[in-house]
Amino acid sequence: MAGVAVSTTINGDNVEFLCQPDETLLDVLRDRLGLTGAKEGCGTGDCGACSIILDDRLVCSCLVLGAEAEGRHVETIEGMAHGDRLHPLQQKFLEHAALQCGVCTPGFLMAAKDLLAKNPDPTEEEIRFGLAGNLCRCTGYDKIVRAVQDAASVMKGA
Amino acid sequence: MVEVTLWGSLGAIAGGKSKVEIEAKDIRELFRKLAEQYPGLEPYIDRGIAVAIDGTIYRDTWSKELPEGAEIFLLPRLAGG
Amino acid sequence: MRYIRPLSIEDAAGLLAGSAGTAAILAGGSDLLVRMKGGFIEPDLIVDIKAIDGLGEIRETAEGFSIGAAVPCAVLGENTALQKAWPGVVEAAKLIGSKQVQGRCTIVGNLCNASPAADSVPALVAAGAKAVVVGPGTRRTIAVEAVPTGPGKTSLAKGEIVEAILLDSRLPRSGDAYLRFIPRTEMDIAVVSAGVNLTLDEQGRVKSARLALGAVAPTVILVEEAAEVLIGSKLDEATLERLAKVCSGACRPIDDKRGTIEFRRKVAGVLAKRAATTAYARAGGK
Amino acid sequence: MNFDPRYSGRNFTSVGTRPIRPDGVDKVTGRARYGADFNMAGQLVGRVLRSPHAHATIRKIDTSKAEKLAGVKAVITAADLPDLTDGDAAMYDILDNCMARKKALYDGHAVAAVAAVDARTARQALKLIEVDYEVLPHVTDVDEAMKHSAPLINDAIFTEGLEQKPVKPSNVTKRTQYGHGDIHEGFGQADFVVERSFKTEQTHQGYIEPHACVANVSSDGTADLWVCTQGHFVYRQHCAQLLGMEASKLRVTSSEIGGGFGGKTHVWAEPVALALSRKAGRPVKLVMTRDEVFRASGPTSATSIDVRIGARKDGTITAAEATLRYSCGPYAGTWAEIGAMTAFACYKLENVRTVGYEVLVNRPKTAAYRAPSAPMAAFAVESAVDELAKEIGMDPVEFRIRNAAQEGTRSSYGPVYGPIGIGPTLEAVKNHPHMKAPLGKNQGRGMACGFWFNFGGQTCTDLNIGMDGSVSLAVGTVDVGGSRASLSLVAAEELGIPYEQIKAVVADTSSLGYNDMTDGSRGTFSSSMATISAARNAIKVLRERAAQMWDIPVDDVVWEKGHAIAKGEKYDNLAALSLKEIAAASGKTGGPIAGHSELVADGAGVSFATHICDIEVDPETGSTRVLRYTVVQDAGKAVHPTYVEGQYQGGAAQGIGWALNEEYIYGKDGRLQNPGFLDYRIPVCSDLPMIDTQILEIPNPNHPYGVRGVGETSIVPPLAAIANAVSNAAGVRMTHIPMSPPRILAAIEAERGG
Repeated sequence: MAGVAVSTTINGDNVEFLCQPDETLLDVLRDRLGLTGAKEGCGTGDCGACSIILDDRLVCSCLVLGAEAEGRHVETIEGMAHGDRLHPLQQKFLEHAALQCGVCTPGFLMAAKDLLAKNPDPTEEEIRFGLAGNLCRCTGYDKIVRAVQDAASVMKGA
Repeated sequence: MVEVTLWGSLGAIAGGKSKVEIEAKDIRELFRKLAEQYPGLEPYIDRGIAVAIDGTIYRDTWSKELPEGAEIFLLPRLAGG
Repeated sequence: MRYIRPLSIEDAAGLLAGSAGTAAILAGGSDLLVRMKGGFIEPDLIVDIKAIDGLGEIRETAEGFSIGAAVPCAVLGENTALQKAWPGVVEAAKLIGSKQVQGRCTIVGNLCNASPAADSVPALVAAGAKAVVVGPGTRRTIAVEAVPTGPGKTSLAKGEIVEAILLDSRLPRSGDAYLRFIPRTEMDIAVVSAGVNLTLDEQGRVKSARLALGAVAPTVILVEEAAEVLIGSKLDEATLERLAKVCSGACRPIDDKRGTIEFRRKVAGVLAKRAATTAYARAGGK
Repeated sequence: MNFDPRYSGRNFTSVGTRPIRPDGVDKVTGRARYGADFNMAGQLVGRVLRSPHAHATIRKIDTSKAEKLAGVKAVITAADLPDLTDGDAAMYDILDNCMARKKALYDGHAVAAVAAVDARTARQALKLIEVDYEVLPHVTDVDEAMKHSAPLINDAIFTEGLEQKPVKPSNVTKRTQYGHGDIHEGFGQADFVVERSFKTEQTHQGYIEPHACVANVSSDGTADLWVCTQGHFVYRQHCAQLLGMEASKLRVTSSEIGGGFGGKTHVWAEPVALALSRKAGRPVKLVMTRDEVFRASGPTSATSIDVRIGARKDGTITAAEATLRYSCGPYAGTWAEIGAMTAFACYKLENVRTVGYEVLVNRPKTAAYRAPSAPMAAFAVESAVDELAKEIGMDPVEFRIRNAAQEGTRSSYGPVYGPIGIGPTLEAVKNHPHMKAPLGKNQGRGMACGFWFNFGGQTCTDLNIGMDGSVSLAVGTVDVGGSRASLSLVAAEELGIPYEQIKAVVADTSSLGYNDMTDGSRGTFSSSMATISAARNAIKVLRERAAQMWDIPVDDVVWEKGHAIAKGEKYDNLAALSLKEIAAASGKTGGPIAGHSELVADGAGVSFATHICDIEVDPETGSTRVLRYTVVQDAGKAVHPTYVEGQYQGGAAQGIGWALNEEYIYGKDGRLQNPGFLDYRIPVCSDLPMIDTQILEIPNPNHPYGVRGVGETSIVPPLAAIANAVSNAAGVRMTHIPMSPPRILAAIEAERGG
């Protein structure tokens, strides 16, 4: 099986890689590029732990082929902070203890970032439905929702 | 001398007794004498038995003393999540 | 295995027609990649249709709307004209999967995956939508309900691709609605669903109606008797009760992990009532 | 120095504050490394072949074709994991569960495994392994499995705990009994009796991170294992024993763990990964798919429970009885026994009897799941208690308060209680605004109580003071939800220094002495005790060093607020020495300063909770919505209150999922129908409201700060609280969990019809 050569942009950097035609973008990120922030919780798009932003759309990277990244812009959790300055969402997740085990956290942060980009002032209900594609088994979501609300108000003020 | 209460299933092995009197100063001696007097209990003790002394459960502390007149209760060891 | 991204629909059809082994069309991938992951399909050829010109667009024409096969469902929700004309179709499309899946999945994929529980299909059937089917050197337009023929099976021939879905422009006093039943509030497959599309006369009586049910038979079903019940009515209590009964009766459901026969029958009627009430209100009925 | 674990009231400086966790930044930036995030040079991909049959004899396994496939480096079967368990039945069961030996006992049971250069090759290799099965009749339902006609899962099982040893084998491994008094006499005194049967379906812990490990076995007999686990020391013991290795030569490193809830207290694929690595001579990474996680790891018991409770008109319970049947999967367990112990633990009862039956079924091995076995028993008992209150005409909270256990009450499982929190949680609920909030149409309110034991156990902690005065705290209990933060607070409290001066890490098995697992809500309880002990040992050294620096007797030196102080008028000219100053001089005063602690943390305090919830039911579809939820629980002492709240909320959310939608669904063929997050429906964000919490602090007398475990109790009341709310909203008593819409609608229709 011949590999597919892909040229793409990840977190603003030009990246080239070779992958198998059936290899998911998640596997490429994790196994070929060492970007293990996106997690595989299910591999079927049901848990959101592998969420990334692909050309301004939130997607599950387990449901995208690596080959599809050709010429596109990929954003992962690794690109969320600016240097050592955390994104307000990252900061608020820490302050609100919106994570326990933390394995779902990168996915939630990407989903929350996408949500606030499209709706800077969401209601609690909009946050809850906006994050419904991300499963968390530890927190009962309470502190996650509060962290997103708090981050939204900080980001509006900024 | 302490009075030791056995949980239901353990009592059956100790000849149907729910309470036994044992001369023991600590948990280690209690286990040793129980095994001597009721050989059927030995495998249970080997598998792990917890001892409640006045309501506090001890799992692995042989040296724990058994105060005179204390309520001693034997329980199975449990799994947690 | 090969991955190819053709630039024209003709090339895509040709690739599919000419493939020796298993060939799969990749648009949003939200069904295909799940089936690949589970080992249910190991395609020898994947044809990614997203680079084909025009397939990623919603076009508004004199006749109505043409929704390309590669348009993600999220884009349907962002198109205000479509949203205004066909709110039921859009709400159905927006119910497929999570936000993450919305950015990828397409209504054509939802249709061609041929699941009886597909969310957008009852709404499309109720809306009288059509599918543009392109094959090597052929092009035909068929009713969407003619595409799926059974669970996972379609009427499409080897090499055929659904290029677009067509929706008519709206007559005045029209409204549509879609409702599904799921145990959670999100992320589930419909246990039962109902799509309703109504046009009223000037007195507010139902002039024409189409009602489709999902997940109650091997394919989405168009319930003709339901339309008969609705036409001429103002959706009074008695009509809605009759509608529920007719819809429950039209079901041919199965017991499975998602629901029982009794549950599906009962809830099909309830959803039909509720969706009809919403569609009626959207059409301006009071 | 002898450590005194008894509670002594004190004012806290650090404990009770809410700082950011030390592992936080790594977790919000994607840098934290979980089970599957680790790689080794030359690593192979491991994959497991699993039985598609619920019950089948394995006649023969032919691996020759798989072995010949290019890129395959090792293929193993049970033959590569010889039985070294030496008559230890429990270890034999673990071994058999890791790799089926004679029979496949459930859909998903491992039968062979491969290690190959990549995932695709490994997948292909699995397809080339030929297993000759003789399919046997199976049984998956707990009640069916108890019938005499049921297929036998293990013909060597003769029920233990019966008065007469049975002559025939059965699927019931054990009968256990608890209680005291005379229930016949008690029921004789009752004016009202409620008797009901209940069922609960099997659920999974549902941790988002699948089991994952990297194993590297060297030909010199040493090995490394990187793994997500709740107890790396226990994993080391089990793996070493099953593979015939020396424990100290197997170094196990616990990765960050993406949820466990009890499911990562058992070894599953780790011995398989080690065996593959040993055979291949290369590192092997083995990561379960979600499908494998559901089919072959974790689940809790399915149950069938009968409850009978009697009470006098004045609301006093006179007798209580329960028979509990819990599925164990195909191996013996003590799940019904725990149910039997916990069932009536909230109440003060003169006459009580519970009987538990452990039942084998063709399902995956039952594993601990957060307060294992207690939620199902509480569901049955608390439903019946609610119904009884209604029959008597008493408010359900008042009825519970009247019968609540208190200090000095003989518990239903035997011992007499010390100071406990059931009464205070009920009083708090009675006075909570939630109880008085108005309800709308089709809405109902329910409440229920729950109990869990909490564990202690073997614990070892090292506290090392750097030359700059910063402190590294090495603990051996895996951090599943913020314990590095709470243990740092405890160290800061004891040493009298800022939280930020401390860095807590989870040490690997070669760097620290043995620790029991993070289970039974023991993590913070036990490791804080060991941390306090280690800190006190370090303070002793700090005082000695200060005495040296001042050249005065150590007995004249006391430790206060992070400083050594020379006590007495004659030392008035001596300025206090800070920890930093003492540390800086340590090279000259005797070398590194450290405090160590090895102890058995006993005396974990039992814990109680009472929950309130409001539910709306759609009477036409059976759909439910959780409108409001409140948790009141005794923490003993909340070290980091935010993470305590998190435990309360998380347990409640898992309980809500269990109550309403989560269940293992088996087909007639004995195969699991829903091994994925699509149809195994754990709550999503939009399913839940905010979950309000109220922390009560009734100090545990057996911990210096009064800490009790907090992790598990919160999952005990929700099943019953929601069942009571749904029953109140829908006007029909729900007896089958989960209360999925089809079950609720069927119950409503049956009530209407009847």
